[in-house]
Amino acid sequence: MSKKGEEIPDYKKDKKRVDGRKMDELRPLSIKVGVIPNANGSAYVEWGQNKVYATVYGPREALPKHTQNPFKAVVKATYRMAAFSVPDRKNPRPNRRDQEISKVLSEALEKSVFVEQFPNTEISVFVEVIDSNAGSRVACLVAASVAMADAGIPMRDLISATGVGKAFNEIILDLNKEEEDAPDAVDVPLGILPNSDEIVLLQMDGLLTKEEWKKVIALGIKGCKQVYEIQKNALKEKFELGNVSESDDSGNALEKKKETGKKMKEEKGKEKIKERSEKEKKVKK
Amino acid sequence: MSKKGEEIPDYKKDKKRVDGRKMDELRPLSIKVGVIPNANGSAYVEWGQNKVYATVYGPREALPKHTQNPFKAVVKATYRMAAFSVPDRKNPRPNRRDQEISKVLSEALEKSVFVEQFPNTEISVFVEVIDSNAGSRVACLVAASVAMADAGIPMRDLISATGVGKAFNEIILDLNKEEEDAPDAVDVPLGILPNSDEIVLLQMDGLLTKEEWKKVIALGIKGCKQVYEIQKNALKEKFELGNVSESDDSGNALEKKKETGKKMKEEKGKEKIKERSEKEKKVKK
Amino acid sequence: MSKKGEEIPDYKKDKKRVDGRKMDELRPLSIKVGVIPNANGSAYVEWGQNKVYATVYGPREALPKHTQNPFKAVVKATYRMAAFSVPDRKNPRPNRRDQEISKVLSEALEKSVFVEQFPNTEISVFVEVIDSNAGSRVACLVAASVAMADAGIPMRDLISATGVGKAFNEIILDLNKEEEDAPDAVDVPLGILPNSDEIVLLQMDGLLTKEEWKKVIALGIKGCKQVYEIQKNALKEKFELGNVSESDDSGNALEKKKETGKKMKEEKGKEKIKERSEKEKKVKK
Amino acid sequence: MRSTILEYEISKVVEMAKEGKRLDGRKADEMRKLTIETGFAGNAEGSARVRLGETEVVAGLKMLTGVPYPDSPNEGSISIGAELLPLANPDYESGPPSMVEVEIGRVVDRGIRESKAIDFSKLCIREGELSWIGFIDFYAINSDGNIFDAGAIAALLCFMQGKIPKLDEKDKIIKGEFTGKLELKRLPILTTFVKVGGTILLDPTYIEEKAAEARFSVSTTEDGFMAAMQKGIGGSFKAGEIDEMIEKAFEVGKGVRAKISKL
Amino acid sequence: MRSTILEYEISKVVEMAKEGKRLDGRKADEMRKLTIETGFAGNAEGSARVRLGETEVVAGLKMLTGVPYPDSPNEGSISIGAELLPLANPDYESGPPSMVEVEIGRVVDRGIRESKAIDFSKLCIREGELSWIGFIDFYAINSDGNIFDAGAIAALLCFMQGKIPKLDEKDKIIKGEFTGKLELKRLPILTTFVKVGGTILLDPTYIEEKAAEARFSVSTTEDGFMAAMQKGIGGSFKAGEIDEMIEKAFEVGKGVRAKISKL
Amino acid sequence: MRSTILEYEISKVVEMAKEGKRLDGRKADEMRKLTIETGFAGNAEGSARVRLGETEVVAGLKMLTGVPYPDSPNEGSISIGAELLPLANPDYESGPPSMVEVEIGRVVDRGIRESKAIDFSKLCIREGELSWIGFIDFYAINSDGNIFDAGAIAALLCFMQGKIPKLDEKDKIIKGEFTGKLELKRLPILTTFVKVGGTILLDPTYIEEKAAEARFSVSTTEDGFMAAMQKGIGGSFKAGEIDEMIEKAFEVGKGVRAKISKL
Repeated sequence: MSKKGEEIPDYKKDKKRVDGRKMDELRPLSIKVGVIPNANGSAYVEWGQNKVYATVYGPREALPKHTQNPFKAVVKATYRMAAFSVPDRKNPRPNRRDQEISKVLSEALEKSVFVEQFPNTEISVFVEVIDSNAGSRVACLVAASVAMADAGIPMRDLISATGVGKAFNEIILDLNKEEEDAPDAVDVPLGILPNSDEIVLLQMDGLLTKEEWKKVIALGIKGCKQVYEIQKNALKEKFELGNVSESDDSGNALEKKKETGKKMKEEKGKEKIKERSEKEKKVKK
Repeated sequence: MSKKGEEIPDYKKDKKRVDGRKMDELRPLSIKVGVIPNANGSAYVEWGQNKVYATVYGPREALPKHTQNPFKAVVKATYRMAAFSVPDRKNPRPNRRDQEISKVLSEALEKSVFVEQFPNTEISVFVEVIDSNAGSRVACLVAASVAMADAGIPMRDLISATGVGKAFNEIILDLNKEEEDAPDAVDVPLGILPNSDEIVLLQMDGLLTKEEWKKVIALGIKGCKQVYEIQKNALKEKFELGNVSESDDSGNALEKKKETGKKMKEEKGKEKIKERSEKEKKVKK
Repeated sequence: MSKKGEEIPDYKKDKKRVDGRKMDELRPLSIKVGVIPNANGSAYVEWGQNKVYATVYGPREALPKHTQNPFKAVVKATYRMAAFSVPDRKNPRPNRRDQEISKVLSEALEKSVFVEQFPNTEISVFVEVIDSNAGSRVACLVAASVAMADAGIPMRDLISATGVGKAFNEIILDLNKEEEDAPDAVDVPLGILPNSDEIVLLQMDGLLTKEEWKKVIALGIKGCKQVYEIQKNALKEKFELGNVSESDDSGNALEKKKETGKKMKEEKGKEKIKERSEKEKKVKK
Repeated sequence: MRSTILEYEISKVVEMAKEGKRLDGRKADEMRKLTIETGFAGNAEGSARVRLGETEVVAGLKMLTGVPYPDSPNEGSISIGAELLPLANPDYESGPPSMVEVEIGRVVDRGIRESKAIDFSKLCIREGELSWIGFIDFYAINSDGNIFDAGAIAALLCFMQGKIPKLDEKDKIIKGEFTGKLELKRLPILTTFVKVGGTILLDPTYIEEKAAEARFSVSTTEDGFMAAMQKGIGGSFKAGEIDEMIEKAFEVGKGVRAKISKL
Repeated sequence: MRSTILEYEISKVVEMAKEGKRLDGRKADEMRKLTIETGFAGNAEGSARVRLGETEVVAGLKMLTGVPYPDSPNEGSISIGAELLPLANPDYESGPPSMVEVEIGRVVDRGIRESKAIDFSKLCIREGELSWIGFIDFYAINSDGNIFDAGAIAALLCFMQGKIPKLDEKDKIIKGEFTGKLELKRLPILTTFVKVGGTILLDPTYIEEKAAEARFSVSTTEDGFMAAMQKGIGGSFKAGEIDEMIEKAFEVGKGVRAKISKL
Repeated sequence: MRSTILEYEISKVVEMAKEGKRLDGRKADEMRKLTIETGFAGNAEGSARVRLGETEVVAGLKMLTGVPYPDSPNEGSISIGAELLPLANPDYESGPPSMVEVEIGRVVDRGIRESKAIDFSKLCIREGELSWIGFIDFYAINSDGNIFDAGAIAALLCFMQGKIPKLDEKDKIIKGEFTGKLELKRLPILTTFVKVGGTILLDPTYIEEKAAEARFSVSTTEDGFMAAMQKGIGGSFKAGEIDEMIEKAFEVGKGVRAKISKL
């Protein structure tokens, strides 16, 4: 909701956004990999005002047993917001929005992972928002996917994600809160596998024509690719590949490094599963 | 509570009820059998303004295992009201009334079924009220018993049920909401096995003398028998026994037909149990 | 909170307390043993206005299985207050205070029992407060420990407990509600093994200097020893040791008696465990 | 699943009942010893401890203020709840109210409420704005069957003592000061039977409840009314059996009433 | 774990889908028969029963008053929830709303809310003080897939009937009296697809949902807008596939709208 | 049940502790490196990230308005809660607050509350009508033991920043505008010890907590007071051991206070 008494901006006319960005410009995005020593993989993302942690535990034996799938690993993401991460204090109990986001994140992540390699296991992903300002779910997906790579879990591709949509009469990338509250706001959380442009996360709220949609999806995919570069750099930094030039075949180098990391972790992972199988259920804290 | 400013009726004097019925007259009752394809047995009942669905699933392996009884099937009825089925929106969470009704319905149904034939199983009965106006629990019991027959579960007898009691100075059958709110209202939900007059559901609220009680129970049993006829007809319709005359030995014919249906379903049931035993727990939706 | 308009007492000056007690005097304390026939051990304690029941069930197989400890019995105390036991009606749902007290009571009791003798079992302790006025948790610990002895569970020692602390400018024993609400109130629930002075329960709220602390702990230990005598007498009464003189070696006699009781109960206990092992889970009421 | 020992005891109870006998030597229509004690809870506006044989129940009353229901703006209300403490029986578990607890609480509540023993209009403080709600909570302390009747007597005893707190000018309750007492127009007594092996047994023990085919409770008053009935458990009764139990319940009610009204 | 039979059926559905065929003989882009019925619930301010093949859903509207949100003091609101009754499918269980139910409810809610079909400012009674909230609850009665679209149509039908209750001088709802009706500016229709064996299937059955790699729902309006989208399940779509489904959804929406707007 | 590896590590920790040694090379009475960071959360009225070795905790403060308690009409209040996120340790699980979380939250709360560091009367807005409640929620992000002390420091840092929001004429909080700050009269520091193999260890790691027989926490202030104590886990302490720990805690408190008061 734009504040009363203020004039509503018109981006078509103004040529720049309320926070000074260009229409196709992301907010500042930084990613740190491996920030949580206890986890198999982790990442911390600051994206505009959003600040989120993501961890990956697993693959570990899925418990209780009836949740096991004999054909693949179950990817279970849990999205939560700290009580102080929103303007009004958030009730600590997960609400319907938390549950829906957990579900769509789980489903998006599943596609990016070779789940077939780990039957009967669960890959647990926890994302925690400690500050927010529009776009926390895509920030979480970006963090979770990097954490998944950090955990050395064999992946088809990273997931790159961004918000995209419409506000103040223009198609724009990465809406902030003020834009999300515009009278004509359309918000599209979008997540793709950047090497194949497969869409794994897609939601939309607000009124959009077919023509506008085509612009939105094109801009969104373009934005995801920018995010992808930042994700790759963050992973490189963690795995000390600073010497590989980004422009030529960084992707491959990254892949190679990830291969190595993967193998190590995989073995660690398998051992872990064995260990866990001995227990009936993990010790309740 | 009768509305203020209005004169309170006196049925002894008026000789007819607020909705024009005679003292011993049921509200219009219609029963449809087999309305829910997914279920092993089902029924839909409209009784006055009440509208209820009932389904039967099972006998199926009782889970978790500690709920199994090695001597008999557990009959577990669950009574719920749709949020919009009452004048004020009902909170979706089951309340104490829902739980008590679920309990007395389960207990009433148990007596009507040869539970000994299916040890370690559960027969799950779900009843859902989608519109109501006094007497929804007996409508549910009537629907559930017909659904049980539809499921081909071996039964000692159908259960026929009705409300009965007192209002506005007279003993009456099948109270509606206005009567239930009379200053001298007594409400007696009654369910019997109509071929043996065994009482399987009985509750009472309100002040009644022993003499009045005798009239109430006699009228109630009479009402149940009327309900029984409608139940039998509904089952006949489902099993296409339209050609059997109701007056002579419809009961037997129904029994015979039910036999056949029963046998089919029983085998289906057993298969089902086997199937389920392979699973540890049914897949959570 | 002392009532408005009233003068705040000064114990240093007054030399006696609001209820007439001396600074180091307990409120009247009475203990009855074996009051709940269904339990393996039980006690009823009246301490000032506090009235509490305690029961012990077990050692019995710990369920669900993942709660079992292969090296020792798990002691699980559950502290609850009846809705009418406090000035304002208490919500029946256990609150955070109930949970914390349950935890510290469990941990205190564990030290007093030879838990190593009963691997994979649970010793369930339930304490119920039916009236209260400051100090209900220590009353419960006193009752629970006596109930534990009554159950014949092999014990290192009884636990004796009392409140101690500061109010109205003086270090005092066994604070009542008015004292707990003093402006300078400090409340220290204290529980010890009286034969070794080992501290098994200790909490403190309020401002206390190191010098005051030394006085508090000394007075508290002294108070616990008085409680110990009453506990021993209550147990003696139960086991009809009325003829043993208290002054000489009552402790030993009690030990002896407890030995006997213990042996009986132990065997009963083992049988119980066997019995329970046959079930997957105890029948839900 | 039930243990073998329990199964054995149950079958014994059934066999004995067929001959009109009971494990504890009582006659089929004999009640256990009833002992009562009141006023133990200093924080309650009424409290009672009731023993029926080895069954022990404690109950307390808290009077709270609330806003009257829109459809009865000049009435207060009551609320009665039962809790089967894990303290009271190794079969009981902690957790949200079980269906058994819900049923006991509701039957005891209706037995009193429907008798119109308490004039709800006297619980009104200011029409449409403020009224009293009498909360009774009762707890099984030792459970040897028939928590229904023990709880109903305990609840009734609480209401009989029922003190009405004084309110200050801001409608806050002043602790320890009272303006009067609840008045009871009737003393409804709940009486419970089970059918075991075809025989009707009054005031069942825990093992008799386990052995029972069917259960029946009825609340009776001194002026010849029944105020609530409840059939429970998976069996059935004939109308004649119901009549017999009603007859007996009036007799039992008279005895219990004589005992409690002396207080 | 899923049973062998289910696994077999799923693999059959996948095989058929690869050739553009379906178990029930439909074409890939063919919808099941839609039947609708309204106004059955006397206690509701709008009610509907929707059948989509063997899938059956009932929905009802209750209009309640509430305090407006601080940041929109002159607006009312709506709330839509889905419940998959254990009645409707042997796989469904009782309990708090599952994630599946939450997602269905929220997608149906957004499909209507975001279309701005309902002018929330018309639901304001007194600015900052009192406004209407339209609660829709819908229930799966028989579930054979695509509860999304059946529920969305049922919810929309309820709003189309939506009666606004009359209030007395104390802002209490007067039962059975109404001041007017809700007005809908648009009729948004939710349309759901799944991808099975690489083929897009419209209006999936339960077994097709089980066999699906990915799901996509989009709400379309008569004036050329999309109002909500949701991709679900663990697979992916290409942008071109999304475009195709959008195209088809507008066509389906037109047909459904024609049918329901006759009421 | 605990895994064999864990059991092995625990026994090693116990053996080392008997000789006054620790797995990470620290002395028995040595604290891990403390690093702090504040103000990261734009939506909070105070926020802090505290690291104690590998343990990381984040905390935030939200100031909300509420009605004062009847027995303290001219006071506001605080509320502190701990959450051990499943993010932070493979042993942690989602769900309602566990007993461990409840205990941590309550001990941290009392350590600050009972020190009277915050003058609750300054949180009153209008007597008997409106007051401030300061909600602190802290979360374990990586848990390597001693969440107690890390959380207590983080909570204290939040209060030290504590901005008091401005209210509009309708008592609604105006986002981003503030009238002042919380004032702290003391800086109470919680200090936690465990006893392992008979040796007292300051600032325990996760594995040391697992190996511990008993735990003790005490909150100390700059003016020589202790404000809260808590003994935990199933062992015992002698009075002399308590005295030693108190002595050490005052020393630790001084160091931590010097560090945080620089902010």
